[in-house]
Amino acid sequence: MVALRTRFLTTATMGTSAAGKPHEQVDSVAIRFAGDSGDGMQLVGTQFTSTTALAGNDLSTLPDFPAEIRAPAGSLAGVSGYQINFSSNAVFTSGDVLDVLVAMNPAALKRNLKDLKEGGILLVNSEAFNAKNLERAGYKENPLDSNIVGAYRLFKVDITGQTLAAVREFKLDHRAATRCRNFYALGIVYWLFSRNMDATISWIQRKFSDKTLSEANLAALKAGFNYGETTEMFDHAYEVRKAEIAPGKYRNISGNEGLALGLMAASELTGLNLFLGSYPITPASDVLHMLSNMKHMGVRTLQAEDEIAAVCACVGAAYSGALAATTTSGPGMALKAEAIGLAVMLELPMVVINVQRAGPSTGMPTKTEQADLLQAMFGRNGECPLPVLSARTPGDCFHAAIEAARIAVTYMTPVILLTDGYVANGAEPWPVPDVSKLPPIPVKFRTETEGFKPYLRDDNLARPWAIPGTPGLEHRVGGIEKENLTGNISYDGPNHEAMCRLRAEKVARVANSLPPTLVEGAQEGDLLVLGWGSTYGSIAGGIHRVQLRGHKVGHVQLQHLNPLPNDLEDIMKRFKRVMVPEMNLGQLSVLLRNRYPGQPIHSHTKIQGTPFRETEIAKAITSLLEAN
Amino acid sequence: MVALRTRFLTTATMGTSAAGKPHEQVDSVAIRFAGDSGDGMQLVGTQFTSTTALAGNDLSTLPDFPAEIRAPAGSLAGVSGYQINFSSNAVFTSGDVLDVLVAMNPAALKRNLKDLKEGGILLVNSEAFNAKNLERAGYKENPLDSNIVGAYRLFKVDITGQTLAAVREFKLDHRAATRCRNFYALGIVYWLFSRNMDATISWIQRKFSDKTLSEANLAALKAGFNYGETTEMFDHAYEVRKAEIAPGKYRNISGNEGLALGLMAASELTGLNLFLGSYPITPASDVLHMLSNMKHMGVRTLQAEDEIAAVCACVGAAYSGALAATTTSGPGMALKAEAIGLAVMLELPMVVINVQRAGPSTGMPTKTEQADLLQAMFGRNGECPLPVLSARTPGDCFHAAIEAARIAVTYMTPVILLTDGYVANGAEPWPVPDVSKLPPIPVKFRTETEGFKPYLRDDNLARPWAIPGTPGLEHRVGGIEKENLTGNISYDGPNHEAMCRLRAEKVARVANSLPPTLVEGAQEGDLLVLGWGSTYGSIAGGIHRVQLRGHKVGHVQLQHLNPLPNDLEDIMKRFKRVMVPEMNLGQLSVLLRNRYPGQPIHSHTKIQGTPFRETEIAKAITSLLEAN
Amino acid sequence: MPTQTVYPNVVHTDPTGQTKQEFTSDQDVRWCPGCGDYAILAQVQKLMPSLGISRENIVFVSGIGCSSRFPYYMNTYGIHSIHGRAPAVATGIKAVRPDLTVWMVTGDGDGLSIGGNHLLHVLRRNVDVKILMFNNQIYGLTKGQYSPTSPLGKKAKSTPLGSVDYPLDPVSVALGAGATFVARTVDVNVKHIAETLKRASQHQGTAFVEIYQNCPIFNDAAFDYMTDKSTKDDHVLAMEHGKPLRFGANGEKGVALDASMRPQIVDVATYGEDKLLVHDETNEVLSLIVSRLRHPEFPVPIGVFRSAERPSYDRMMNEQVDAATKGNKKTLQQLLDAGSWTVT
Amino acid sequence: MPTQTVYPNVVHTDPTGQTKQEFTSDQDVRWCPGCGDYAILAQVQKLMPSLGISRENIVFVSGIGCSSRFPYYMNTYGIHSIHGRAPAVATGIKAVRPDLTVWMVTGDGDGLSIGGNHLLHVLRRNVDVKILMFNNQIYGLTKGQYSPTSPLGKKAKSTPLGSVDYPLDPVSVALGAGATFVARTVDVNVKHIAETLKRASQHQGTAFVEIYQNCPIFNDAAFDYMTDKSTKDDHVLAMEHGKPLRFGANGEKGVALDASMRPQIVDVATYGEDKLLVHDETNEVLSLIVSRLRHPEFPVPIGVFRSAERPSYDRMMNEQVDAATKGNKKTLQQLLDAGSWTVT
Ligand SMILES: Cc1ncc(C[n+]2csc(CCOP(=O)(O)OP(=O)(O)O)c2C)c(N)n1
Ligand SMILES: Cc1ncc(C[n+]2csc(CCOP(=O)(O)OP(=O)(O)O)c2C)c(N)n1
Ligand code: SF4
Ligand code: SF4
Ligand SMILES: [Mg+2]
Ligand SMILES: [Mg+2]
Repeated sequence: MVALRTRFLTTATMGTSAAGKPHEQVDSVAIRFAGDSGDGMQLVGTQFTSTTALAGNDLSTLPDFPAEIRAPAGSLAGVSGYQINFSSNAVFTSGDVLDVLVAMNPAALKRNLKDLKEGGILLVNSEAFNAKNLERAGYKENPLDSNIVGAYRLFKVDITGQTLAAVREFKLDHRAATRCRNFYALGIVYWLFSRNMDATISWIQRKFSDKTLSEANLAALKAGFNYGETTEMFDHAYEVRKAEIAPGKYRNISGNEGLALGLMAASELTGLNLFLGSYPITPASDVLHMLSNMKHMGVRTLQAEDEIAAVCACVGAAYSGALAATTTSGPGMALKAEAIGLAVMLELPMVVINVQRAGPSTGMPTKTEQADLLQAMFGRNGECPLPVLSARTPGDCFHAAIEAARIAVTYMTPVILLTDGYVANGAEPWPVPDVSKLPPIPVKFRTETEGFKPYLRDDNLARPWAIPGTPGLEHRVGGIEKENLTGNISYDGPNHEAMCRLRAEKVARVANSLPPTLVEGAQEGDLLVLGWGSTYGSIAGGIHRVQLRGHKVGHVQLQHLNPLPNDLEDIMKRFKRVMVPEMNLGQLSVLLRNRYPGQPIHSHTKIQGTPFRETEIAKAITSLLEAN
Repeated sequence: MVALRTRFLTTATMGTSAAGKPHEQVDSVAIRFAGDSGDGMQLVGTQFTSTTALAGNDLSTLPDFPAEIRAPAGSLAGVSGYQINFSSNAVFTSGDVLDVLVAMNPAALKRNLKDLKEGGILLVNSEAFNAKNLERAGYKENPLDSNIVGAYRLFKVDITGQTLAAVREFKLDHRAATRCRNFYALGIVYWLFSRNMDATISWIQRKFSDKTLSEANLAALKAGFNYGETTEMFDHAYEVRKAEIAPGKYRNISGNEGLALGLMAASELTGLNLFLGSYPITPASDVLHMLSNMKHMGVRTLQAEDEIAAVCACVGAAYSGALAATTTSGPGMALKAEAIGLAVMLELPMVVINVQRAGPSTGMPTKTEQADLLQAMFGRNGECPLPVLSARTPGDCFHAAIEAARIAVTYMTPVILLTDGYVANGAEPWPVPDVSKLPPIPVKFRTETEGFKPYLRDDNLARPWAIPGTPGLEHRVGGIEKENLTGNISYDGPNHEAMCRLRAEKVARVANSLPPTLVEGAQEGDLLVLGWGSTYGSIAGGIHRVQLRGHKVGHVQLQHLNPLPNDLEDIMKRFKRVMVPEMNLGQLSVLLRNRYPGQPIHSHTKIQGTPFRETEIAKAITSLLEAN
Repeated sequence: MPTQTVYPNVVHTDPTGQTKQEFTSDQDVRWCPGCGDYAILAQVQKLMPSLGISRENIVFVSGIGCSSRFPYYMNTYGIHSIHGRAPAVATGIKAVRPDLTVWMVTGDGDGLSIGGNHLLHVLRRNVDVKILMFNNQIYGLTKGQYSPTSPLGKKAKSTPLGSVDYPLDPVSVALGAGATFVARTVDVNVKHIAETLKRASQHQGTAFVEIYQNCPIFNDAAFDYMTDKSTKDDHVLAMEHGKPLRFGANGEKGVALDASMRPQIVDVATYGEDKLLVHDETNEVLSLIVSRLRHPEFPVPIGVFRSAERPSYDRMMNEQVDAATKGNKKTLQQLLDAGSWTVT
Repeated sequence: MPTQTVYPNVVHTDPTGQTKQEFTSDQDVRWCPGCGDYAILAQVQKLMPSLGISRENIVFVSGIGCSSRFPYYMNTYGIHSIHGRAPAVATGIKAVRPDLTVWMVTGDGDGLSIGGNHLLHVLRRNVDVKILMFNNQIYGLTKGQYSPTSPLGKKAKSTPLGSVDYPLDPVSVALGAGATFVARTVDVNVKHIAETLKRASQHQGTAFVEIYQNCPIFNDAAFDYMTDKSTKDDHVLAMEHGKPLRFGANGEKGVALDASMRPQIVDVATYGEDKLLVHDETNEVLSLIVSRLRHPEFPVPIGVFRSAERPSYDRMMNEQVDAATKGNKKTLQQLLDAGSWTVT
């Protein structure tokens, strides 16, 4: 994680490829495959990722889906991209700037060229740069003939034509034949990075039930690889050596997969049946899809009529003894507010997951953002406190889901877990945990009738979970203020005050169950960078860059946003300054300034629907340190 | 307002009543009529209020409705109360402790006795203290015979019996005859405070279309008065002299009336049709009722199917050129969040009124609270800023509604106005404004097609209001992020950041249109008490009490909570300390600490469903000052 | 990861011999004197012991409104949820606990104003919940605004000049949603309530029962025409499965379709009983025709409009899960391991 | 305070001579190639000039979904609102601006899942809005989950083992809500769309039109049985007012009620045309019976199920306001002064 990192093409050791062409060793590469929605870019991206993981690189990926379902072919709105950053050292994010851009058509070039670094490799499908596509992309003249591409190392390949030639023998119709071209492009890139294609070859063989199609795609893949090897265009290939990765079992995981698996693990650890009530919404829907596919694991999913019904069904399920969860994004979260308030009042456990997207209102559904933190904290009527968590990486989503469930059932409270589009769709290699070693989460339903009171609390201030089917514990709960202990309706003023403060105190006590906060980098010194959620990689990468220059910079990435960790104030005090980068207009800062009035907080914000770049963080840190 | 005030029975000047009994002059009296829901307490309360206002006292009133629709007769849940605080000096609140309690039955006694001050007058309907009623109220023995009432000046009157006797001649059935007893009680109280009964007499004559009923009630009223005059029980009456009130036209106004009238005034001042989309909810429903009764004034009201539909209808109405408003309380506010976000995105003017009640969840619908401030600020997904206002008194609701409308149409934004159950149901004499002197609110619909862009902004950063029916300005708006100026859909990152900051800046600029903030009391010194909304009276009264002791205490009651006034920081700096009393767990404090990080904020909170007492504020101030 | 038992492994009590008293909670009932809700409560409390289900296996769910206070008065499990959302809460219960018996109480506002959509969906899904909609054609708890079932022109707090919205008919809405059991009864007819609730309790799937209920405070006498001795015979049509549609003091009137397929009231003696419509709870066409008989043109039908069999959502959902888990050999660890590689 | 004119006092343009082109906005249409939405858009754009209403007086309102992108493509006023809420937005527009012509576009998810309640209420109120529900029996925009109109057992993203919810039928729901105009058409039958939209545009009050629409990406061929040349004759029943219900290549089949009042398919030649059901848009009984004819047992009816006259909500509301303001002499000042006294 803190290993030295050098960028592609800066460190170079030359070797020779098997087939004779020299290959250059580089430390780190960021590549993006971009094309039309129909071009299969997500597919080749994930193939390249698997191969790269197997090759032992550290890596991080990010798909860039078009906002439109399927915009017209060749249009800017229809561009789909897949980015992967891989290295022989630690990888923090999916990459700031691209070393390689593969552009399957003019629109893909137009949308993505700005992210390619000067001198970077630009591989284009020259055939697609015809008059029609140029017009659709809004190019007046062919950029390949202009100095727009002058700053890059341009490789024009007639990918379509070459693919058609490669698959001719299979006699596919034109459309099917053309659709093999993504594998042709992948073949070229495999060659370029000296990759072993075995994994992809066997994937193609498994995947295509149609034998002809399977062979055609294989042919295209190999033809692309051979093209790289044999043409004069590329004078050498590159190689990114294995990273030093702790031994163990790894898999690729996206954040949404992490959530789905984490909820299932929580179900196993608590011994409770998992129930998901959800309503589809970008970018959260995949959690619903994945869990719906887990009926064989005993998971029950309800695609509700709307977000309100989804969370209300969770109220019913939680009351009845299930581990209830609901997943959504911003607008759906707004709709759930009233019912979450009910769950707070009923003191029922529930995991509410908001995979944040850019707002306000419908906003930019496919873009990432962290602007729902204050909504999570305060977006309900009345004093309505609940724990709020976040997840920093795709793999962390797994653990955050378990932690959310732990808090929910231990404290009998709904918990909000915030992830975002970046962490949800991004993927990384993840050390697979041994389920038998995960700490169990003890849950005991109340059965003793003796002394039972629905709102009598334990040491955690949690009330008993007494579920239907238990003789003698019949009781009614509701959203009206309740009398302390008995839970009967009460309009008594001092009782109300006591209950409000009890509910707040219960949530505050969650902090007592947290492990010491991890400070990465400097443990004291000039600056603490305090982040939360998916900015983890950008901040870590940014700090990594500046620490090279000798500054004492520490990093805390908060998982728990409410309550904040007990030791946070002490940690903050060990640093001269605290910088809080957020993909919003400064929401965690609001909470910090309220909680630690003395502490000077420097809010650093960006709200563009995309993650921070490591360099942006580095620059912000530097200018803050230099303002010293 | 800042006049010296002495309490009932402390300053006493003896005189003689017309009928011969001596009367004592007192400065200030707080009295509460309490009885069963069916006992007509609200009615005699409002009668007493009118008469008191006509007599020239300053006053403030507060009804206390039972939380239940109509709980069983004689039950604690069914107790209904009406409190009035009146004085020959300035009145700040409806009164901390009672000087007089009228209790029509045991339940009323039980619920209210705790508020009667030691030595206060306790007038009870002795007939109602029978075994059945005692049991319903949960009394094991008759409190009138115990030392429970020992600390008070108890007057037992067989009000039921006396009433029946008084109305016997009208031959009413028993039930109808009994129902006259509230007027009998009122008669006694009128005598006790040396009141002229003319207004009530003519009200009864107007109100009862049934002649017999009218005469029976008159007879009961007069009998009660005569009872006071003739019995031996009271040795003297009291008199509260006229207050020094600025000359002019006054009327009684409740907060909800203020809102309804204020919205109508805003309609007139803007020249826009008023549209109210609402869904009934306690304690906001009366605004809907009142405006529904204003069809003859051109007001259109829609009782929608739910709160979401209510605010969405406002979106449609605002887009079409109406002055759109929606009224609700906490749970309904939660439901409106998503659509308010849409209005923020569409930049359409709209007044959203939250008559706050005690939460969370269903909470205590009939009780007051201020715990929806942070919800108003942050209760939506994404960065979704909008102006937030509050009203301090019933009469101020009128002006706050106009101010909300002014901001909405001037800045093309939804505005949230927060009132609460206390100010909504409380009433006070209010100087009736001269409509012709209210400043007009200029609104110009865009009609020029030349240069029209839906999101081109004026100096206030407001976009043009171009409504259907205008040729050449056809345009589409929606909740997806929009391109600056054109309003077209845009997923561009920097554009999104620019739009987020523009929306925030627009709201921030509202501060430039605000008058200097009024500081009451000391202009600098030891302590600034900074409140918002309905705590105005309690704080003013509390400060009034401590200032007597020479402390330099200033008072700012914020109307504008977002943006905060530009001069607030300077004002805060003129005081050593800032205390922020709130009927929640410290919500304004969160905003202040965020906005003015250096400033030490002392949060003082109470969350019991009832307003602060003046003495509570005074005590808090004193202990803060003494902690110096 | 096999399906866990979500409820504690306790010995359930024997349901036989339960009494009405045992189903009565210790909370004071907080409805106005004379409220129609009392009669319904009494009938429900009376019905419960006869179901053969122990108290602990019954859950009452409601939204917000006078009617929705109902669960507090039942000594069973219960949730007094939020306005309009009871169907969703009930669905959540049945999804994870098909073993429980769930009853739901709602009002005309709770169920058809704010909660209309959830009602549609619980009905179409056919979740095994018994729904009682107390229809007083008014918002009681918020003190007297017109509701979606108030007649056109209704003068109430928010409509001083009369409402301009056409009412929804709960039975028609339910049939439109594809409900499998739809019935109507009226608060004062305790025998009829009892029978109707019994029928509802026997239905597998969603049973929807509209109960006309008098609100003496805010909408008094709304149903007098059909409860008043002097008028009720001519204004109430008590449907019986397999019987011709007859009404009137001596069943002298009947309902038939005229030549143009429009319902008409006929004199049975002259028209002939065999030409009357014969009620058939299982035939949607009949259910639909009778559902559109409306006062004052027609007598108001009470009884069961429709009763059809169809597996319930919760049953199918749980069968799907059970079938899938039965064959499953996968462990969570295996799921986690999917697609993994090992770094050495 | 008299009713103000809320719209600027401008000279409206002459609606005659408007072209389809003028109703086409400058935004690129963003549906997938082959999406059924294109055909509907084209028909709507073609219809508009014939309505005799200037562009500036027309508002298109929608919720969220592929279908709900519709307003962006119409060069009229328009609101692309939030998911499910378009009926409420449209109601707000008509409440204050009955002079405007409002069309609403929604999907099966937008209109019947999250927005079901608003749909019920706009229909029962009979607000003068033309509603087009694009029913592709799938959630398009969120990439392929089953919707409330997907058939039971539908395998889609969130139901890999098949859905266990019974679908809602939009036409039945609309009729259950008391809709005054209910019709169904299908994307590929452009002539039928055109006729149906024309009829809808002429209706005073809410016109509800369900349009079966193919989503080639996530639910391809869902309606092939009724659009495919080889099968459509046997699977589509084109209703015509006053005509017997016949279908088949040569109208050789018909629909009649059997003795037990259940619909059946009959051979016209042997059964006799005079015994077929005769469609009557104005008779609710007929509307209801045909609404329940469902594929595959029956052919799918297209055309107008019901068309009834009833004053619209917006008209009644505005008439009430107009009548009240007409007689009014009260000023705002007088209202403020009510109950006032003077301190001197
Ligand atoms: C979100 C929300 N909106 C509004 C209310 C206020 N409210 C409570 S009950 C009710 C209507 C009750 O009518 P109905 O369902 O017919 O029940 P009834 O009281 O007549 O039995 C309303 C509007 C609320 N509690 N919550
Ligand atoms: C509050 C909210 N919840 C969920 C979504 C996500 N969402 C957008 S469109 C849609 C369903 C679209 O289905 P349908 O209405 O049938 O339209 P189609 O795309 O099929 O035309 C959903 C679930 C949203 N935008 N807002
Ligand atoms: S208000 Fe009406 S419905 Fe509510 S409890 Fe009273 S009588 Fe019953
Ligand atoms: S996803 Fe389906 S409905 Fe949506 S645009 Fe594409 S084809 Fe049309
Ligand atoms: Mg009701
Ligand atoms: Mg759809």
